[in-house]
Amino acid sequence: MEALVAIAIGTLTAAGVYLMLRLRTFPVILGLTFLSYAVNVFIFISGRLAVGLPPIIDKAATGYADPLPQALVLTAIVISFGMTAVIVIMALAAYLGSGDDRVDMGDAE
Amino acid sequence: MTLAISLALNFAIACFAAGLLLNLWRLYTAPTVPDRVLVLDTMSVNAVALVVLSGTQSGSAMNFEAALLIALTGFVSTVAFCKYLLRGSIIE
Amino acid sequence: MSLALIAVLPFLGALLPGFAIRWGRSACAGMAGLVTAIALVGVLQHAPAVLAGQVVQARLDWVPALGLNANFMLDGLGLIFALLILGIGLLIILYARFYLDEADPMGRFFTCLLLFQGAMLGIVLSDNILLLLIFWELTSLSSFLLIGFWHHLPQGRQGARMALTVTGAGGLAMIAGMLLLGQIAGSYDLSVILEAGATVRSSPLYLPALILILLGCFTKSAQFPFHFWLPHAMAAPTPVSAYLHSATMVKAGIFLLARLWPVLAGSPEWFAIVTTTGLVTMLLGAAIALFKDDMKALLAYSTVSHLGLITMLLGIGTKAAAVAAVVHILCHATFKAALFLSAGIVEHATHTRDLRRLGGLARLMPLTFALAGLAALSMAGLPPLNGFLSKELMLAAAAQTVWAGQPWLLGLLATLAAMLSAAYAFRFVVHGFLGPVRKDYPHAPHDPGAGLLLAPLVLVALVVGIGLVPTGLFGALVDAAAGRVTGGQVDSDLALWHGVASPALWMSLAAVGGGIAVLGAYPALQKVWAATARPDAKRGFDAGIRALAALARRSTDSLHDGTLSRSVGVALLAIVGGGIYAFTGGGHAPGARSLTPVEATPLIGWAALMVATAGAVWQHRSRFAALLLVSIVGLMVALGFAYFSAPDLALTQITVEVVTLILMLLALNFLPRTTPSESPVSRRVRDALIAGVTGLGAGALAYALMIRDFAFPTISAFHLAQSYPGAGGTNAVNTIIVDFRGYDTYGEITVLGIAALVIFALADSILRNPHATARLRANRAATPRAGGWHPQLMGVVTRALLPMAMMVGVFIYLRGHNLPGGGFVAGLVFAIALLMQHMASGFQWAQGRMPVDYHALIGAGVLIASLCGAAAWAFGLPFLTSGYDYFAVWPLEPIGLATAAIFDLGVFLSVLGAVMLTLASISRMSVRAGEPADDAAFDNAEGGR
Amino acid sequence: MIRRLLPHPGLTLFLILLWLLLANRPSLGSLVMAVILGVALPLVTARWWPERAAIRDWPALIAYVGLALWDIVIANIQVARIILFVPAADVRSAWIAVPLDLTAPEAISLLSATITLTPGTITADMSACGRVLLIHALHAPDPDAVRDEIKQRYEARLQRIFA
Amino acid sequence: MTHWIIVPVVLPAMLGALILLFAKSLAWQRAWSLAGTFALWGLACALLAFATLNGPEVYRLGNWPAPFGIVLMLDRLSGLMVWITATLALIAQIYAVASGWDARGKHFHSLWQFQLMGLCGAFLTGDAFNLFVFFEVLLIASYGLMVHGGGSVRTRAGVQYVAVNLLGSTLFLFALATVYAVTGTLNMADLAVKLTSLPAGDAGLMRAACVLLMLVFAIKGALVPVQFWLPGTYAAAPGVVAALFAVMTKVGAYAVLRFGTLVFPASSPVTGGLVGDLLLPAALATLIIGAVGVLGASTLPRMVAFAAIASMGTLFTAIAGFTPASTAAALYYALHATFATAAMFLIADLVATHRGRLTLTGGGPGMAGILAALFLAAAIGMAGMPPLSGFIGKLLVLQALRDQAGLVWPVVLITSLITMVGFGRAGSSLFWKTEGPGIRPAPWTLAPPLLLLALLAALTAFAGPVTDWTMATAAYLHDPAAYIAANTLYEVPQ
Amino acid sequence: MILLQLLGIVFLIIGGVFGLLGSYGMIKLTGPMQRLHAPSKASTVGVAAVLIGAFFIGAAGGSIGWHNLLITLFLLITAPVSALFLSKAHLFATVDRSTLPATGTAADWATLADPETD
Ligand code: NA
Ligand code: NA
Repeated sequence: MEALVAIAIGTLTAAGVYLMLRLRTFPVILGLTFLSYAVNVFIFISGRLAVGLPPIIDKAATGYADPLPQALVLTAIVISFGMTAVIVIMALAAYLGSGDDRVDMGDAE
Repeated sequence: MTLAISLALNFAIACFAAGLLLNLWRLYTAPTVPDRVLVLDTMSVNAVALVVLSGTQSGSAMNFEAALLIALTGFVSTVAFCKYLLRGSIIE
Repeated sequence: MSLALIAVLPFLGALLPGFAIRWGRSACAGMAGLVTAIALVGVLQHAPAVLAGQVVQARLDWVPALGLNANFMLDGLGLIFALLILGIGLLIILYARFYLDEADPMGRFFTCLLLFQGAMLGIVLSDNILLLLIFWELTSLSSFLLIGFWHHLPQGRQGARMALTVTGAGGLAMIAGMLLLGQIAGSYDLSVILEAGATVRSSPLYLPALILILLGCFTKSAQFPFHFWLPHAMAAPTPVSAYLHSATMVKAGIFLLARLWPVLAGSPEWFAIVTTTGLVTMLLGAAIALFKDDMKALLAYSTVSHLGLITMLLGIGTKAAAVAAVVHILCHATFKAALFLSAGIVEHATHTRDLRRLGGLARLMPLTFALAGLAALSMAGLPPLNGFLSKELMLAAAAQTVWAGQPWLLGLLATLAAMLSAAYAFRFVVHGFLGPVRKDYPHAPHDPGAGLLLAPLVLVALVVGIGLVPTGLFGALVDAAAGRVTGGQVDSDLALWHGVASPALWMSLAAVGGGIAVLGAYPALQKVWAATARPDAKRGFDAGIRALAALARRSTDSLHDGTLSRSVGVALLAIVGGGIYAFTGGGHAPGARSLTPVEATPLIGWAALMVATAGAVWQHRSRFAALLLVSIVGLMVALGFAYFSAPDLALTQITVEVVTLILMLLALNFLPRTTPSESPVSRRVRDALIAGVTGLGAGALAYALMIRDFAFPTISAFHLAQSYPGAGGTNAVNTIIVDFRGYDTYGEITVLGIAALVIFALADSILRNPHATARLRANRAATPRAGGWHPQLMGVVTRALLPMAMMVGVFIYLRGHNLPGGGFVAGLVFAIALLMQHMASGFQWAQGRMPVDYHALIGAGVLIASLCGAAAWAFGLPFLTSGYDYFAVWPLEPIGLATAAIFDLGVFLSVLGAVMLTLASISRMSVRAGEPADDAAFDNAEGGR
Repeated sequence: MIRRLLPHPGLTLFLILLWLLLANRPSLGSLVMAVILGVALPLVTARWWPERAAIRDWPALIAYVGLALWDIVIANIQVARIILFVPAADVRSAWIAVPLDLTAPEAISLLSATITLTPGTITADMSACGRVLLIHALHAPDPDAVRDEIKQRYEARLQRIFA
Repeated sequence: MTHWIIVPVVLPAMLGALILLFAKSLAWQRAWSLAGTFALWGLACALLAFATLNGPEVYRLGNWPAPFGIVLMLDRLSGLMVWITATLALIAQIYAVASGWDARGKHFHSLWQFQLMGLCGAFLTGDAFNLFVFFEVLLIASYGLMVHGGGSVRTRAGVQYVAVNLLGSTLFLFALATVYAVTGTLNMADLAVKLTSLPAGDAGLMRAACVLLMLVFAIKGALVPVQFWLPGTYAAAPGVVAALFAVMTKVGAYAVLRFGTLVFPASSPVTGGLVGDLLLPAALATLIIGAVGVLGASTLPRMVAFAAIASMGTLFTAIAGFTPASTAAALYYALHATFATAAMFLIADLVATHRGRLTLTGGGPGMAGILAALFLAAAIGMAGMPPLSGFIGKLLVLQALRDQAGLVWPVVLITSLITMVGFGRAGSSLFWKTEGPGIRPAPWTLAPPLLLLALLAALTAFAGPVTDWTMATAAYLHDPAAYIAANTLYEVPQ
Repeated sequence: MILLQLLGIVFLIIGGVFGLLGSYGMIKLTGPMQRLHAPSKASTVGVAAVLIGAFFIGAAGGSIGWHNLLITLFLLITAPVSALFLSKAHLFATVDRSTLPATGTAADWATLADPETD
């Protein structure tokens, strides 16, 4: 499974990066969503893969998955939701303010 | 008997997993936009089945809430997608 | 008076004129004069000791770590300069009081002047080269303000900027040079460095240090090729020009050459660079001065020339030459100041400085003529004036110097320069004051009042007095100064007459004679001059700066043009490149962990994830389709978490997913539905390459990590071991979240709360923007919509589903500590339930029945979490220390209650509040877009319409 | 007083049952919690359900649910047959308008849900006035028969259940 | 263990929530917020004094032993950064109130308090993942402050700012996960200890993680090549927010310094001189880009933004030395750069307000003399000219890096010149090439920039004691034994 | 005991078949509305059956999964709403309106009615 998960992380990352390099706000936001999937899975695997070993203390359990990365991913998921929400509304504000949903600014002016 | 149960479980799992594969195919070939929403809805229903079946197979109830929430959110997603298609504004 | 106080006095005093201007112009000038006079008295107090050969010192530690200390010293060299700075400063203040116009802001003028004076005084009093550097840079800054004083004139602004740029650049070179010098000498204190000449000159760093320091000196003292800024500095008011050109600013470079003479001079490099630079400057300045028609320009170039002369003398490196330099510093200051002040008087009287439009002023302004004439003759080097004294010494020194391998060449060239000098001095007098009286003056010019005449009068008195009685006070001063320069006892032999055997006498005669001849041939020479092509330094400089600025603008704007893909793309390349570079620099052993076998069902999930991901990228321009595919990705990730023993993650992922989806759909309603195809194939290929490389990196890293074991036992072993006995919960993930790492969660809910606030504030600003609301309405009008607002079936089902979902939320909250769940997921479930109600009944109907304000929920959540954490203080325990116990209430079975549950309640509330505030803020926009309010829970409801 | 405490007694009972299902382990504690939530949650959500559902005949409702469940099981087999053995081209789909005699939203909704859950038919829409349902039948060579069956088998019963 | 260590985090957090809950009128919001910031400042002074007198002090959140729980670490460095934050926040907040910026949108004061919470939390934490969390707290508050008042240019710049920082956060998580996956720990002191005995086969991965972490911090600190976000963001942000952001870039610098001395020191067998070797050229490039930008910028806020980049370049140059002397220089320069940049942003805001336009071309309305004087002083500060502390800071940096003089000195000095020329050109068009009489700004809006400039003057006047302090701090940082010992690390149970 | 297990096995197999049929029907059926039939009931019923089967198996094994019934309930309650919305989406976007029967009242079908009123 390790190779499959690694390929999934790589694919999610690549998808996120490609979309982040687009010119409109919406695909950029989608790209960020993909990156956050990728990184959440990445943090998760830092505790290595375990099947059928949830970190719920139980006398019958034969072992536990590493709970710490799971807790970290929880934090990361929550935070990335907040961040996504903020960038979405900013994109909205930028679009409604100017009628244009490009991400690039033309800063020089 | 346990063998029969195990076989039945595996059969059911295989059915829903195959269903998931068919969903993927439909997703790829979906003729209309609402069809895609339907695919998503079906996938979440199939996912509920898979989660419960795997839980039954391993004798663990750990993922019961996950199944419950997939059922709940699958419904909400479907409604949201459809409302968007129908009205644009999903909370109007 | 302590030297430190003297040095600081002008700076403190600089505040006064600004206040004193309320009491009138005289009070203002008087205040400036008073400060200067007090400082002058302070310096004079130390004069006897200094003349007796002592070095007065004042030491104050400032930044010992840097070697920068507020150490001051006053010796002969410093004394001469201090007297010039303060003495001439006093005269300038007097003159300026009467020179400046009613409209000129006098307070600002004197403030700047005093700042400048203080900076100059600081340079000559510093006994620490870093301290000196500070004052050095301050002269650049304050002269910038003085030159640009009349900033309504473009010449003023340009001249100021040019002076700042050139002297500033030199100053920065000087910084490097001084740091090197200090490094060689082992101290930044001048008194130490002055003793370390031999060490310095033998150091390998000597040459770079020398060049850097000389760059500083030459720019400041307007030496070729940096001479061009000085004439443009005359855009300043005439008193400023007089001050800058005579006693200060340009003399700072000369001062430093003299100051460091014992350390730096005496090497072939020094001789070659300094002498040659001085010589070229002297000749060039003199030649240009001759052909300038503007009186001030003529004087400005003459300053360039005379500074070259002094530089040359310091470069020669002999004692005699050094003495001559010191003498000329003094003499030049007096006659040049007098000349500038006279030029100012002439301009005041005639409203012109153009020598071609002047003439015959001798009869109209006899007093001015007398003063200007004497000063000019001194500049021409005629006896018995002081200019003659120093010129003789100069010519003598030049005659004795071998330059470019020729014993006679330097003497010849010096004589040539002296001749040109005489010529332009004569021209100043003859073309300005002699000849027939012109009739075209706007007003009849006449001598000014005593206020303007007094200052030049005092200066001319010095010109004459020193010339006539060179020894005495003046001689002692020169000896003291020259002694410090040459590092030994000096007994200068200052006299007008050295006998016919002196070659200088004949050279001098030749110069004066030649000068007269040149003036006679002036019309012819002028034609030749006019016909010769000369580089225009100012135009070149301006063009250079403009080109530089344009280049800067182009590179800056093209690099920082607000293109997101550039900043992202470059960052990614740096990430991947940096990561690979670092990785390959260290050892790597592949992991030895046994791998997890592949199973069929997860494989299908994996395939779904990959297909949906690829599809989302492929279809991203159709935004709705992309969102759908993203939902599938989210579902598969959640299933993956469930499969790989992370039920809590699965729950969180599932719930966050749907909330995100609602958010995106709400937003997409106001955004374009599709993304136009606008990037060329090449760009897409490039982006795909970047994406591929990044993905490859991430995947490879993930793989490398997954297949290896931890290098050390992981800290989560403690969490697992202590989850139940220590934190009172069997769900280790939850105990980490609410207890072991509850502080992370504390930050995390704050993030969510802040996010909601930000969103609310932004939505508010959108709704207050008329353009935005107009766009909202137009967008609503343009969107094709189906009929049927809130289907009845949905409305009815929601009535049952809402409490059901809430019950699930309560369930998930309550058991989170022991089994998958917790406050966060519970909050999301509640939010989803409420959002469902919003979708069923519409924003206004559902929101109108909401019993609580979301802001309050967020605030309460964060407060509860904070207070729960802070409650531990009451028990002397750190923030967020949790306690738990089992409580039994008959007939129920005992339940475990942890204070962490209260913390989790804070999490629940803030999550609920944040999600609802976020989505409500966006939903609110549709109201502004023109949506009417629904007055019933759903369509065709009982009692509804 | 009771009305105010229990705005929707049916819902309360339903929620108590739900909690017991959720808790998955019968115990006195669970029951206490179930009652607390069963009372509290309808109170909280009553603001979004201002009216009271008027169910006249509870036993009939339970019987109706049983009937619907049975129909769901049986009719599923028909759909399986259509999907598996009827060639796609031979599937006779039809739109059917079902005028309603029911007026209570709860009743109409229950009918709509039953129609959808029993295989072969889907409630696709409602008229804007709320008096007619639009049904889509997967394979209905005789649409009128489908309509009549819906009205007789389900709507008639529902009319008895709801006031 | 003193509970006061956590208060810089909890106080603003609770205040932010209380303002949200109870302070409905702007006047009350201002009163609460100013009082809170003032209290924070007082506390910061006390904590700095405490850290100076007592050495590093640990605070174990939840009473869990390190490295299992999260710890806060108060030491000279974190104390200094908290003090800088509180000082700047207090002054800038006065400006926000005086200029009315806080009334131009919703929730300014709550966001401000949360911003302070995030900053203090990031400086005080001794846990790598918790650093991420507080990065996010400070970032999300900064997003809100950055787009405060709205407007399409500001929000579009906001989109970019958020997007780049989200990329940064993602990278941060990748790096942290790698660190954890290799070492099994998140406590910074524990990491420092474990890296000294890391198996050779793990070194490559750890080095990669190190570079990724440093890049995260580089993004915050606007280091080349990840500086692109700064000009647009700072130029578009409200002036007072840009002023507060002067401390945001320092978060990046702080983190580089902390990790570069504690976890990845040059003596580390894993990373060796990796951090310094990569940082120095990047820092010099930053300096160049910043200075060129000052000369080339077409608007005043952009010019100041580039000056901020240049100052970060100087700061990172000093940090890159990773010697006690260079670190001491960096600390001094950080103090200077924060206040100077903030002052410049406030003054630029005043100037832009009075001019009614942002471009640097001449011909604008007259400017009050006091504004010109303030601008001059701030420009002197930014260009590192005497008599303000920038000059001393620059001398300290040059002297500390004399071993690399051939590379560092020319860049530092020439960029100083370019900056000076840039400010000279701008100043002469803004204040000299004007028409009409100047309008005097409201006195209360002048007080904050004056206070900041007074801080620069004080930093100059008391450069001796300050540099003594920074030298002692640098010596402490380069010998992390005290920091590690304060954590009292426990072994993982078997 | 055996009975419970047998019931469980039967339900599992029925559920599996219906689940698969739901997804298969979605591919096989041609009209958009036809495709909707398959999953909205077959899948729902399939899952319900599987859940009930799991409940029986659990009950036989001594760990009764009452909550599986809860999920079943959830699905049964929500499926009609999902189907309604999907139908409406089809009515709005893909269905030929001329094939629809008349409502028999003054009002049109809600989806086709004027979006502004009601
Ligand atoms: Na049906
Ligand atoms: Na469904």
